[in-house]
Amino acid sequence: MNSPELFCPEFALLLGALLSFACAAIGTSARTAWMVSLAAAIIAVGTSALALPYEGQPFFADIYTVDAFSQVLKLGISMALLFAIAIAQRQDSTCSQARPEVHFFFYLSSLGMMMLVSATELLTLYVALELSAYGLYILAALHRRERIGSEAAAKYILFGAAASAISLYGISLIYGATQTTYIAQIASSGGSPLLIAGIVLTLAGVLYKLAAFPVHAWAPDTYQGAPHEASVFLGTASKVAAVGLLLRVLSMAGSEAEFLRTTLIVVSVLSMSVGNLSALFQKDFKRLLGFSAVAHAGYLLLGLLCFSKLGAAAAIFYVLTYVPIVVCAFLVISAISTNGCNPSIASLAGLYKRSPLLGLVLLVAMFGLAGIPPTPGLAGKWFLFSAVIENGHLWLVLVAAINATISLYYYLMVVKAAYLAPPEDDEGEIRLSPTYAITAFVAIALVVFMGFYPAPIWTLASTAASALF
Amino acid sequence: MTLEGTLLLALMLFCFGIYAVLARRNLIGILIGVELMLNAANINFLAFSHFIPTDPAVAKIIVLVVIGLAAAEAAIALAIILKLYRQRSSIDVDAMTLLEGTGAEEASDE
Amino acid sequence: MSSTTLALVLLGAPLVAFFIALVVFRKNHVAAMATVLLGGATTCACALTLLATKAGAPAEQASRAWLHAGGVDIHFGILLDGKTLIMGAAVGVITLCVQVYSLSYMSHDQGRGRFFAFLALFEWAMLSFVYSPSLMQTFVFWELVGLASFFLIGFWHKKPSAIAAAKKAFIITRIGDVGLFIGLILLFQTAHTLDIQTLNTLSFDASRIELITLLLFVGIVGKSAQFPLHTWLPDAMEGPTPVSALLHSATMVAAGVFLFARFHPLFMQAELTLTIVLCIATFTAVLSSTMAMVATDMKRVFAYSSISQLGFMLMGLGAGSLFAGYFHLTTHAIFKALLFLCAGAFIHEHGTNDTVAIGRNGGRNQRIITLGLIVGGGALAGFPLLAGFFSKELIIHALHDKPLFLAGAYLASFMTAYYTFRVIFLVVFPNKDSAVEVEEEPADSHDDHHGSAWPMHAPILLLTAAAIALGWFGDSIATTLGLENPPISIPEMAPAIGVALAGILIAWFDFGRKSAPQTGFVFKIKPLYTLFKNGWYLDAIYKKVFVGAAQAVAGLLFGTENHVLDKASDGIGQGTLQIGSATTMAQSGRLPVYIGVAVVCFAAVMIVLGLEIMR
Amino acid sequence: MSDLPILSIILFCPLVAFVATILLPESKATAIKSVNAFAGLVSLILSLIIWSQYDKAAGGFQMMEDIPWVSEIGIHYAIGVDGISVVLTLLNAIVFFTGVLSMWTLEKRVKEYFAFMSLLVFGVFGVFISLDIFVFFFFYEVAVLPMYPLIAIWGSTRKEYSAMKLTLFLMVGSALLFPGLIALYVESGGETWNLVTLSAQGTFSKGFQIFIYPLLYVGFGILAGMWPFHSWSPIGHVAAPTAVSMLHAGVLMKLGAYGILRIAIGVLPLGAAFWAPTFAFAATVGIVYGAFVAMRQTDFKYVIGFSSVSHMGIVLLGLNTLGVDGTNGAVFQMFAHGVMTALFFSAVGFIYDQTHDRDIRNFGGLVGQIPVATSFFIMAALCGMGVPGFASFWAELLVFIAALKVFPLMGIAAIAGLIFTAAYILRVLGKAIFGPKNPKWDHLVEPTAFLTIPRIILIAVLLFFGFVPSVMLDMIGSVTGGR
Repeated sequence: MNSPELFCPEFALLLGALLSFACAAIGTSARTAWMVSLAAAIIAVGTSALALPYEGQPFFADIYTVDAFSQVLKLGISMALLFAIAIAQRQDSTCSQARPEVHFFFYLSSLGMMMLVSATELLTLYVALELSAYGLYILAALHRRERIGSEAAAKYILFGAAASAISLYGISLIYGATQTTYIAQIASSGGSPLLIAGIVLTLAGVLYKLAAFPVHAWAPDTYQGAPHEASVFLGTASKVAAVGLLLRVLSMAGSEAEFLRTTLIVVSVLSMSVGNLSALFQKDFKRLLGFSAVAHAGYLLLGLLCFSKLGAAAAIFYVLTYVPIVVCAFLVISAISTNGCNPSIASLAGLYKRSPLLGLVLLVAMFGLAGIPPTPGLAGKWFLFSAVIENGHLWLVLVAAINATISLYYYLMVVKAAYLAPPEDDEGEIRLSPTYAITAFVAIALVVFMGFYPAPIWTLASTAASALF
Repeated sequence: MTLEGTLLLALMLFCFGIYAVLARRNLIGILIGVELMLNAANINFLAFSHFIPTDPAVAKIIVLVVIGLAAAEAAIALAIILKLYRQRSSIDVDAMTLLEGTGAEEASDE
Repeated sequence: MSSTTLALVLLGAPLVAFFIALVVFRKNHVAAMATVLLGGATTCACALTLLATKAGAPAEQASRAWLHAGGVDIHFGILLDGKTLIMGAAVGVITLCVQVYSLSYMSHDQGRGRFFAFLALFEWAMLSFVYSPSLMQTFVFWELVGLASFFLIGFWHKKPSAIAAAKKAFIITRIGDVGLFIGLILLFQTAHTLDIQTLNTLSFDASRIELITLLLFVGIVGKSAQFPLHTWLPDAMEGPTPVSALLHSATMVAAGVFLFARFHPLFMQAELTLTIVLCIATFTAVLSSTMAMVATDMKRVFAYSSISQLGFMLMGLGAGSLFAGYFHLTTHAIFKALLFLCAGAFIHEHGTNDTVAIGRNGGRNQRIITLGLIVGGGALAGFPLLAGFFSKELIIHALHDKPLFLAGAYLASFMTAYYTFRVIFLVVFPNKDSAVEVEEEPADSHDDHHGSAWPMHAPILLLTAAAIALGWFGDSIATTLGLENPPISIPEMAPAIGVALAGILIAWFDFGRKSAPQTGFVFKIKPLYTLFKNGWYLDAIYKKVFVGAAQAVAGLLFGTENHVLDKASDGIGQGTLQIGSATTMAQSGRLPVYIGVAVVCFAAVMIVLGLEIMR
Repeated sequence: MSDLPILSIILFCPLVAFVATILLPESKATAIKSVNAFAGLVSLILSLIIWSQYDKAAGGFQMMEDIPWVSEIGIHYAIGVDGISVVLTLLNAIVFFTGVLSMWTLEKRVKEYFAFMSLLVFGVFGVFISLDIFVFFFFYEVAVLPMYPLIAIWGSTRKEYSAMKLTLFLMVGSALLFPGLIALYVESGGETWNLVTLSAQGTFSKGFQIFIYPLLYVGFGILAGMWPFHSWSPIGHVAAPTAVSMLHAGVLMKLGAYGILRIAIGVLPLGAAFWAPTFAFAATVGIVYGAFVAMRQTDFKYVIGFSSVSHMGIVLLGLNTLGVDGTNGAVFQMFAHGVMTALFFSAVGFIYDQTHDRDIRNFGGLVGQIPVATSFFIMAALCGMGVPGFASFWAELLVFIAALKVFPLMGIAAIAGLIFTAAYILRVLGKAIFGPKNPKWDHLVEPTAFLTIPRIILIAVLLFFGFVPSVMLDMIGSVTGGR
């Protein structure tokens, strides 16, 4: 199949981007812009779902591949987008003049991400990488409290630019080693030290997107300083895209994966350890989630470093289930945030009483991140660990599992704050808007369903993985 | 010029770029460092394309696209730096430490 | 009714009575007491019928598998042979006597319903123990009599001393139980059966049987209060006197001896064990007699005497004479129960345990009780022609070729006669002018809420009669057991009689004659007196050494738990948090540092890659 | 009847209660309690039906259900029971039902309490009946985590610290289990997680078994209160509210022992044989150590907590003998200890609810003040001492028989532990239950008839199996082959 309809999820996003740009341009209210955007996002999710079985190459041969792998991740990206836009209904932390405009950047960035997971040629990949990043850079700067917003954005973009420059340098080495930019050709070219060096350097930008050590340091700062809906988008869609990107990049190594694997093992262990250990002391909830994102990047890498179908499938499964879990966490943040202040852990006090539903959402989120059933966190870890052990790294699983134990501490501290401490006197009940309530129910339902019955998602993930291996 | 020589030149440029990124306290200085790194990569592309017989169009297209992307990136970065400058009257990287540690200090801001 | 059914009724009645009394009639004392009494009477009747009908008949056994799992095969049932029939009848009769007696003795106690319930529990456990055909069943009920003993000693649970005594009794006997338990398991591993009759026909590897019998004997030492585990029994006198009469003299403490008699053939195979048994039994008999000579508390005197008499029984059994030991077991059960019931009657009337005080307060005016005391005491002392005389003669006869132990037996029986008649003389011939001090004055408020007299007098009279008569039934008991009653010539008896009479004479000199000082000769030798009075300091030593050691170990482990194990896990947690705090600080907010870390890491990877390539 | 998926029904019984609890408004406390009590009753009845339907003569796993769950990597919702699971299912149902009744007077955040509790019970049922390693672990984690809120919210005495400590300890156990369990799957060829298949002989090489076994044993052992990783347990007991203590000691610790039996020993017999002396030693130390430490405690619940360490040591010792008798005894002890400890905590909880004091030294002569309530405690104490007539006597007997045969010295040490067990239990009885009255507590009232029901059930169970142990051992024996 070789026709424009292969490109339809991207078209849907493009449409959304245009519509929301139009809304921003003609100066509609934030609410109208949100509704338009939400509608477009629903369409995008629908199209992505419809486009799941598509396969083919809509443009020049081998530049842009539509296959099960890309389509599954695109669905994940569009779901993340939809959730982020749903959460953007409140926009408590976004500076007021930018409120109608965030949607455009969402769409732009998601478009970049979708292209990212389909790109099978290095230049396309690099362009998509940049495209997905630009929107995020701007989103990060839109916090209502401008000092932290612009600082977060400045750190994000400068670090990001440096990382992508390193990546580009790496790409140039890959090009030098293989005289081609097509991933498929590179993979079959037979390895050389230069190629490996190139891939390692390319990882800089890729790991940056994933927020993995050693290019992780932006994550907590940016999560904290960005508006809530930007943080959730950053934490979900970006992670999904990063997994896709990473799998594509690593596939270039072909049979010469041993050095990369060793590198990635170190990266993975350090990511989860640094992420989890640093999260132990956080007081700001969003910052805590930033570190938790670093730790989860470490878990995801476990699957990726296996260079096996099981590993890839496990990583895709993990990241797909990770989306609604993180959404749950940010939903709570956005719902209880007042005057653009980031909620601290302590400010969760009495949440169970102020809003039982939010309490439950938070519980699901924390259990999900910690990998406690009946959330899919357990199944996700289980699959990842299975892949790693299949690869023969028993001790790595032990390290990861102990890390999960450490992480439980701070997740439980959050639960404790929400469930044990009585509410402050002046804080009354939290009223949720219908959108938030529906989002909460959908997210919980998704999480619990996937927790009890992971089979459908696993089927998706494993189909996706079999497109690569 | 040999391939090795050109690559070495690019590497040096790349290292200068990194040095600028790390050592400059001015945000714009850092941005320039990044540009240097990008251009180092560009030189690499051209060098490989020149010295190794292959389709010469590829490298040129890449370089052109990258230049475009770099410009766009610089635009966004400058916009953000400008915003930062408006609030703090400073673009010193050492002043950007509002977000750090446990995140507890954030509450005392403003 | 077949004898098996009869035995089932016999065993079932007290159990049913126990449950009904404890659960159903929890608030209705009279009904509870009546139920238990009914059960006791049924049991007693059954036991006597069984004795009458089955005596001399071949042993009969009925059992059913209770537990069959893996290599373990446990049968519960009934064994009817001479030993069980006699012991069962004794238990049945004495229990009924004690129950009747308690009607009056406990008539005003708040918890008398519960008391009777526990008596029924005890009776059930004891009889199930006695009639047991397998060692497993024996052990189960061995434990349960211990439990009943715990509750009955601690019956007055508000008295800290009673609770302490109950605790002590339970724990010390449990030390013995552990030995028995291990012995039981070893025996099972060796013989693959616990059936008593089968076991007794087997012969074992010599070292194995020594070990097993020794372990069994550890259990016996605990239950029958032999040195070194005898210290619980005197303290057990904290319980109500009927309990002392039933459990701690007549029946429960005799369980150990009964067990020995049960496995007599096994013990006979173990030379070394027998020697140890004899040593311990003789030593115990002498040891506890010395303590009895100086005790002022009437119940304590009898308690020490129980220990000593149990030692006698074991001496007889250990010397190889099953009949001697068993006969003494039977007679002792009767006359010691009698003595305790008498002591209880005195205590009940005068509100004191002190023998001297009871005498001065007019103890001898209770004629029937005093008669019981004299007859029982005489039997205990081995006064010719009373029950204890015959059985003791048999034991001494059995020891004739073991001069050392024989000497011990003479010494012990001399002291027995002395301390027994000391009690009798103090009650019968009180001397208000003597210098002896009363340790516990009679209770002032002479409360008149004593129950009617007959429930106390009837059992005492019955037992008095038995104590006089039982000695003459040696032959029939021997027949029932399937043994011979060896004839003993008068000259053989002479030394023992002489020793006993000498003891009585000296007691007369010290306590009985007019203007007797009423302080014994031992009292004049201070060091000995102090030693005996304090029970040879064994209690103190145990407390210091064993209890102290256990406490010390507990303290050590307690400290380990709190300061090592607990701290270790907390320490790991704290350490993790410390590292976390460091990594948190590393997130300094400074962009050049962030990028620098990344650059350094990538540079490092590239260098490693370079080295890898060069290799 | 046999067509009904009875195991699934009993499994989802508490889950239905959970959902109902979530949906009911907080204000309808009685309705919430009734729903849970009803679920408890239903699962109790169902577990009795399972008991009666299980064909002991046929043995093996029965009432199996097998539905592909994540079929691509061989995960099946495979459930089934053998004699051991039947016993433990019954135990869980008993403790669930009596636990709900014991908390009838709860007033604080009723809805959440029962939600977490039913979730926990759901997990426990799942563990006992699952035949697939993933499903097993899934339920295992479901069962463990609700402990945190249950203790941290409704507990007492350093509750937050204790809850966190408990959870982290158990998660460290899980961290060991992760690699251990998954390695089984991978090593066997990555086809199946089914326990029955994996237990087949010759699946794993000896070297592999010896390598993996300690991971599994210690991982599960932590939950079973294995010395020296037990310190979470007494602390957790002390902090937990009554019914949670009941579930924790009564059922949750059994999950660990069950895991050892079913997975560690069941799948890796050669590894078990290699490590048995080491772990038997640890178990023996636990028996004696627990008893000694209990001797010095002043808090009722600490005493019981350390008694659990000691009694679970007996279970672990039995398991490590790897023989029929030892296994029989261990499973029996799991059951007996579960019921007994539930009774213990139920009795102590009743006293604590009224007095808000658990210091043994502050009590005395309680039997004179509240004879009925204390009689429950006395019953549990007798069972704890291993007095014949109570279930644990037989259990301990079997374990000791096996231990003395396989590890004579440890067996003797363990049996000698009985003395110290008696010492610490009698110490509590002597100080708090008997002795002179403390007039401070004269106002205490006896439990209402309703509150006595759960305790009476527990006592009845203990006595029933104490008098008729063959009922239990026939069931267990259908697995161990010792009938």
